[in-house]
Amino acid sequence: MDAIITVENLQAFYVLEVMGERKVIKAVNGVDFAVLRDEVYGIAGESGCGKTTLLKAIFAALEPPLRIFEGKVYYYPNGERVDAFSLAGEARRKLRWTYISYIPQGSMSVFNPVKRLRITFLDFLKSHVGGKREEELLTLAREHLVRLGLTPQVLNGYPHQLSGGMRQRVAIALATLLKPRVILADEPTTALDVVAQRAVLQLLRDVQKEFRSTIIVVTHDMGIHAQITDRMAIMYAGRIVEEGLTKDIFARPLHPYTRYLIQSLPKVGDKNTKESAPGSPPSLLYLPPGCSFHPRCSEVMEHCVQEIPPLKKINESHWVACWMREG
Amino acid sequence: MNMKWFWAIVIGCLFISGVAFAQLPAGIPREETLIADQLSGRVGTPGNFNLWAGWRWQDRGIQQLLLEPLWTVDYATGEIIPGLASGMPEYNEDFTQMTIRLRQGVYWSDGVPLTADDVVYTIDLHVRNAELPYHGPMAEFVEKVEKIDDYTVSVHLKRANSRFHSHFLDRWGCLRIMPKHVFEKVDNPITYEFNPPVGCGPYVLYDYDPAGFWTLWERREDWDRTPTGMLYGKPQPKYVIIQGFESEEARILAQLRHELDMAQHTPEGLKVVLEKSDTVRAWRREWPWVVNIDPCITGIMFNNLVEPYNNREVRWALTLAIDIVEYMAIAFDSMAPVSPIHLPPVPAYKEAFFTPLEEWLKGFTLDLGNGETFQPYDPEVPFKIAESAKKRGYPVPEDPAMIRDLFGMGWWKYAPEVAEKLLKKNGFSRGEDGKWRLPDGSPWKIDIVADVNVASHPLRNATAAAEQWRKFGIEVTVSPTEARETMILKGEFAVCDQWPAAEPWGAGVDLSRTFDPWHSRLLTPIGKSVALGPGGAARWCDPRLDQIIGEMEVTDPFTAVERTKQLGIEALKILIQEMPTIPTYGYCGAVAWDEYYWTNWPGAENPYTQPYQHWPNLKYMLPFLKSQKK
Amino acid sequence: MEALRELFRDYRFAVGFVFLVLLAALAFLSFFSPYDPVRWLQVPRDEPPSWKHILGTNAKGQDVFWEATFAIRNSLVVALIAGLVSRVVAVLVGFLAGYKGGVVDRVLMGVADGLLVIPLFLILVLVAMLLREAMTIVNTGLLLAFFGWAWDARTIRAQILSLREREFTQTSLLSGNSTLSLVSKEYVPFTIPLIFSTLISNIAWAIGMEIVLAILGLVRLEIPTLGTMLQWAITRQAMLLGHWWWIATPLALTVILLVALYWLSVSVSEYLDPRMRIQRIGAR
Amino acid sequence: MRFVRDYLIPRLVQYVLVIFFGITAVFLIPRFTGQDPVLEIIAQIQTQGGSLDPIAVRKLTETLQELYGLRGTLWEQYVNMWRRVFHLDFGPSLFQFPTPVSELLRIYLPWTIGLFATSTLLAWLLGNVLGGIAGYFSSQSWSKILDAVIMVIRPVPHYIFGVLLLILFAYVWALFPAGGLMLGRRTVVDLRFVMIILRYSFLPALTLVVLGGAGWFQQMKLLVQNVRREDFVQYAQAGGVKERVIISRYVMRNAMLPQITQLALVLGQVFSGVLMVEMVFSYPGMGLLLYRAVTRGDYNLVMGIAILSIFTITTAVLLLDLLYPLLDPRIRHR
Repeated sequence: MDAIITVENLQAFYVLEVMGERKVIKAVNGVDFAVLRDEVYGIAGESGCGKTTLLKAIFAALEPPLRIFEGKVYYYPNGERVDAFSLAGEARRKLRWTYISYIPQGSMSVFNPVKRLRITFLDFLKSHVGGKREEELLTLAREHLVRLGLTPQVLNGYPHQLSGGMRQRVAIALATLLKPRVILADEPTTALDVVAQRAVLQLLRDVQKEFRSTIIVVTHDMGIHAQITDRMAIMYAGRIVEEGLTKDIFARPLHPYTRYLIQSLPKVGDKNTKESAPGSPPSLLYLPPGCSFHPRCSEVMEHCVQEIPPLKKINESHWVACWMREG
Repeated sequence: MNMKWFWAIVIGCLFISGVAFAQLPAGIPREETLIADQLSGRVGTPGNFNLWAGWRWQDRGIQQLLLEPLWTVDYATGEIIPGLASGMPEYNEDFTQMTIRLRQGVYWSDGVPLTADDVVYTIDLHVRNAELPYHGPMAEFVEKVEKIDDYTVSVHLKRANSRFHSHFLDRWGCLRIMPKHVFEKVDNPITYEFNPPVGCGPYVLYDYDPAGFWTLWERREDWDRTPTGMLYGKPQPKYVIIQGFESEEARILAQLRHELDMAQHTPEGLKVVLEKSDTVRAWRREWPWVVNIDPCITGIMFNNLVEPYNNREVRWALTLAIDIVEYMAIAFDSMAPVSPIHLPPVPAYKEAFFTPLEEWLKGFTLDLGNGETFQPYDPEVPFKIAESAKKRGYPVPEDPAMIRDLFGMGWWKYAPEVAEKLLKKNGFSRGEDGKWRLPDGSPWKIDIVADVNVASHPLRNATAAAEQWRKFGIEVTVSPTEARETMILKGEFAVCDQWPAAEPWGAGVDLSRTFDPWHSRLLTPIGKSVALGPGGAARWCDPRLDQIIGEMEVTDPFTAVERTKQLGIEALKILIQEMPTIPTYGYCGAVAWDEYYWTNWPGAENPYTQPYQHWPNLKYMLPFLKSQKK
Repeated sequence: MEALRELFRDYRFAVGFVFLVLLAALAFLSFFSPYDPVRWLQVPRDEPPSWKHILGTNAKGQDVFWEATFAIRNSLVVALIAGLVSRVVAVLVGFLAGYKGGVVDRVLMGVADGLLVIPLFLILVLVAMLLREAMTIVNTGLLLAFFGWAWDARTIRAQILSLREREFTQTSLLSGNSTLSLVSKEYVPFTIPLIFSTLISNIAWAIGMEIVLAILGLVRLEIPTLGTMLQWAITRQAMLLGHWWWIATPLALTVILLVALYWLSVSVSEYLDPRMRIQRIGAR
Repeated sequence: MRFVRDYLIPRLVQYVLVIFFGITAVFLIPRFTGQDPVLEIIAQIQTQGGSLDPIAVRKLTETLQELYGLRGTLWEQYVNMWRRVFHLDFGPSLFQFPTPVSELLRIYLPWTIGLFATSTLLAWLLGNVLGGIAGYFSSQSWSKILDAVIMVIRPVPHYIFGVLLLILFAYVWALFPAGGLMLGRRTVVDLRFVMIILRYSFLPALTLVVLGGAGWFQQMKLLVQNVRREDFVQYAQAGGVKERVIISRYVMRNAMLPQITQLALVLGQVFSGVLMVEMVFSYPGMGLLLYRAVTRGDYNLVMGIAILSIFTITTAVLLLDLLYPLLDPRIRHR
């Protein structure tokens, strides 16, 4: 197995002190998976299920109140295994953008609003590429944009002068500037219109082909997963409830939650109202006992209320955490 | 890192410079310099020394060091000191001609001799030029001024005036003699800046702050050709700096750092410097320290044109509602001498007026109506104040003579019940709440227009009076306002904290200066400005007083001493009967002298001259100072 | 009041609030004072703190503790009048200018700018001189209110401008709601935290300004406020004479009051910041 | 040219109107206080114990009123005032007669610029830089301690803070003068001259910088704490952009924007603090000059200073409005 990121029993919680009372939000609560080289891996789930936190943990961007309680995240730069959390500050900073990079959720405000984009690109480049003059770095940035099919003129503008779709594509260009091995994309198409969405997805696909990078896409939108991911995981209340090849999951969803997600997708010619899971995700502060999904599950059993179902292997590439699949 | 170094260097430089450079301008040795505080504060016209044209912050050294008047009053010794004049003025029989004889051998600081021509020029110019402040009296009285010889001038007056010389008698200002050779070359004596200034005093201008905080004077090489040098010898300090401070804290600290030799603080400030410094002394070496011979009386002023203060009995009722012992504790921490009459208790006046009046005061009776009478004078007041000060923990002397010296001769009794009778007799009444009502039934409210400076004597009086009258059941507010001066001069007040009477000369027996503002011809309606705030703003007059003032104008204060004195006593009796303003206590200057560089100050034990640094007489103190070469 | 409950989760808001309550309690105590705050020589003078006079006595013969209760009461009244009255003006002007725009906006903001560029202090001194004995607690507050609204009116206007751009204004107007109901239902809730935060800084400004006026002797000096207490202590040289209790009391009260207000204002500002809010909501 | 028609011209009209109304207000209000500058002068002489004959005083009053140009109706004086404004001649100071107002401004302005302008700018810079850094590292303990210290210092009145500094550094450790700058007409401008001025101005400047800076510090800290959570900052951090660059170019640069607007407006509101400092340290400056002018009814001087101040601030605000888009590219003129 040629893993590029492995996550082992990760528990990342937000710890808040409120009026002397300690409150723990279990955003990522025991997650295991591995992402392979040269694949597009998707993480799906409604908002508030912990998927953005999971991305942050993978990126090792741990700002209080987010804390890692257990588990590890490993990177594999140059083939050797590195513990992402125990990396020293400078070493981690160096791996950023060269090994692992990040496309933010909604590019609306990810660029310094008072500086031309050129400056922002240079800031990122200068922090990772030593010994080069400014013009050389600028040439590098221009070439990169051209390779991604974008006009280098955007560098002379201010972020607010770009359209939303364009800005998102520039953000992708910025994230991939140093040809990172892994690219984390957090809701890359949210808040974009359909045309822009398509362009952005195309660009992601191009990047993946061009640089043979691994991309981890996080989005609640199952349509995007269907379009670009090779493998995917479904998260619910801080846990992975199902993982498998994208085509398998869409063809044969095993977890009731996955089925809800898929059914909520609009289908061409379908005039019926979409059926979504009743209710909303539970508060991560007060998780229901047993399977977190049981209050919303139409097939709930007595057992579901008492015990948390483990992630069970169904076949070589398909895993699920549901008591219905037990035995 | 760069920033750190930058700051280290800046701070380092500041420290080093602090060690390397003293406070004074280059070339001025501290031990030969006297530094005195400027009472009137920062000079507003730093480059202009022409005090003939108007107010020029004259106590920046112009009057103390640069200029010499014909005569100067010293209230501490009770003398009149002839400066440019060689003796007292001489009047003819009917007071229509005055002769001035000049001291010979006096030179202006630019080397030109002083002669009768300067005096003639000065008076002549003032008669002719209507823009000069002293034009009024000169034009009114002078018919002709003529030079008899180089050192004799004769002034012919339009009508009899036995006090014409007082316009040349320096008591914090007078018409001083101008250097003719300087002014005759000037087109307009009003706009002329008189810089560099020329004078007959023992010092000349050396330098000054363009922003007006200080003026530096240098002793004349030919100090022996000035009246000061001739009279008292060589002034000891080679340099004198007169410096203004904007805050009392800065002044206190400057004195504690030995950067200020003579200062006038508040009594609290004086306590601080005495407590914190081993070398600072006050006028009196023991408690209560302050100068209590100042020729100024403080108190409360009524506007005698305003109801109900136009009523003598109301004014007396308010006087008797004051418990003077408490009043003094509030106003000045029991440190000042009280005065029942409209005169400050300076030595000369105690002898000439207080003592002769005392028997009369004891017998003085108020008519309360219904055949009731009341004798308000209380000679025990100084002893009561001494008792209260002792309770406060002050070291009060036991000697009765000393107690009367420190706390005054006596004051009016605290007699609220008598005050009540007087008020009820006049239709006042007490409401249900015990508060006083005016005769028309409305609540009696007194608003005392007051000084904004909490440390000043006026506001101290206002505060104490308000406190006493509140206790008596009147609603009193104190309104400190920067517009106080204007309001008082224009009469836009009912009660205020202005001096209750104009300051007398402080020497001799002539009290005309105090009584003149109350002549009926000067009575000014409300809304128009009176000529003189102290005393005059009370807008009161009395035909009996008019008569006395008229008689004084034709009585020579130098020759007819006994008559002058008698007239003064009669006038004071009228004031007491009428009580147009309430005199409370004599102004006290909290003078502090640092004995670090200079000693032999004119303290209470050796009052060879008046003690203030801002009075023109400073020049007569300087020859007596002893240097403590450090 | 969901907002309040959330704010109380912040220790700074809670502590600031408790400080304020304590100061208010102190002010309330003044009603039970055994001494008349205006009168002199009520107790022995210049005594250091003791059981009998827990904060000592001053040179006027007043008990510093009881004097302080009146001072804090009067200062709070000045500050509250200044703060609340100027809030009414600032909110009206801000809403009107922001909502109406155009000429109304130009004129109102012109007036506000005019007030901002005139050396305010000059006007305050002049008016204080005019009012003289009328410089009572209430009038001092009103005077400060009159000059304290301009900056905040600008801030509120800016907020309204940004709200106007938002979607719900259009929707609300299209769906036939009246302007009044729009303003009261949609704008007011959004601007209340902002108004509160400007109120707090305005109160702090008013307290400071009252002290300046008092030190210059431009208010009625016999009425105890934090400013006049400081003024008497300064002019009677409490600091250099070592009567620290006299000057330290009003100073400490001023500092405590302003620290409490600062904490409230910081807390409210953070609360206003949407990102912080999400974090708090997450904790629900 | 839409910019000129729709923005520049209305803005200029507003500028002129604000100046016009400001000056008119400053002309009118002093005349309602009932302060008579002539009487103030006379009272000054009398209160100090000066001797002035009653006849002399009456004559003097009339002469001075003539000289001061206080005769004539309010309207005539008003028209006259504008004529003077356009000739940049404010007449003589009434209380410091006959010194011309322009002469006083010439003497005091350099001091005010030297102390007040410098320390205001320094306070602004230091407050913002420190506040920015403390806000960025707000979870560090030194930042919390600094915040607490500043929180306690800031409410201390200028007068008391100044006196405390005086006691500490001019008495307990006599490092600095207690006041009284001994530089006269004879002084030559050399290194010593500069050192003396620096030493003399240090404590007043320190008071203004500390108390002024404390305010900027608190505001900036708050702003930075907000900006720090902005996406672009977090993204730059995620991207491994060097921290120094993030603090200066991302956080401070953005948080600074509202502070710049404030700086222009705050210029008009600081007379009170400066006045207190000038009082404590006996420092020559416009604050004291203005205060004395106001309290003595010196209309000419009040007008001179107020016009100067209104003009400076209004122009500063106008310039800022026009230049602001350069600082913040998102803002375009309406």
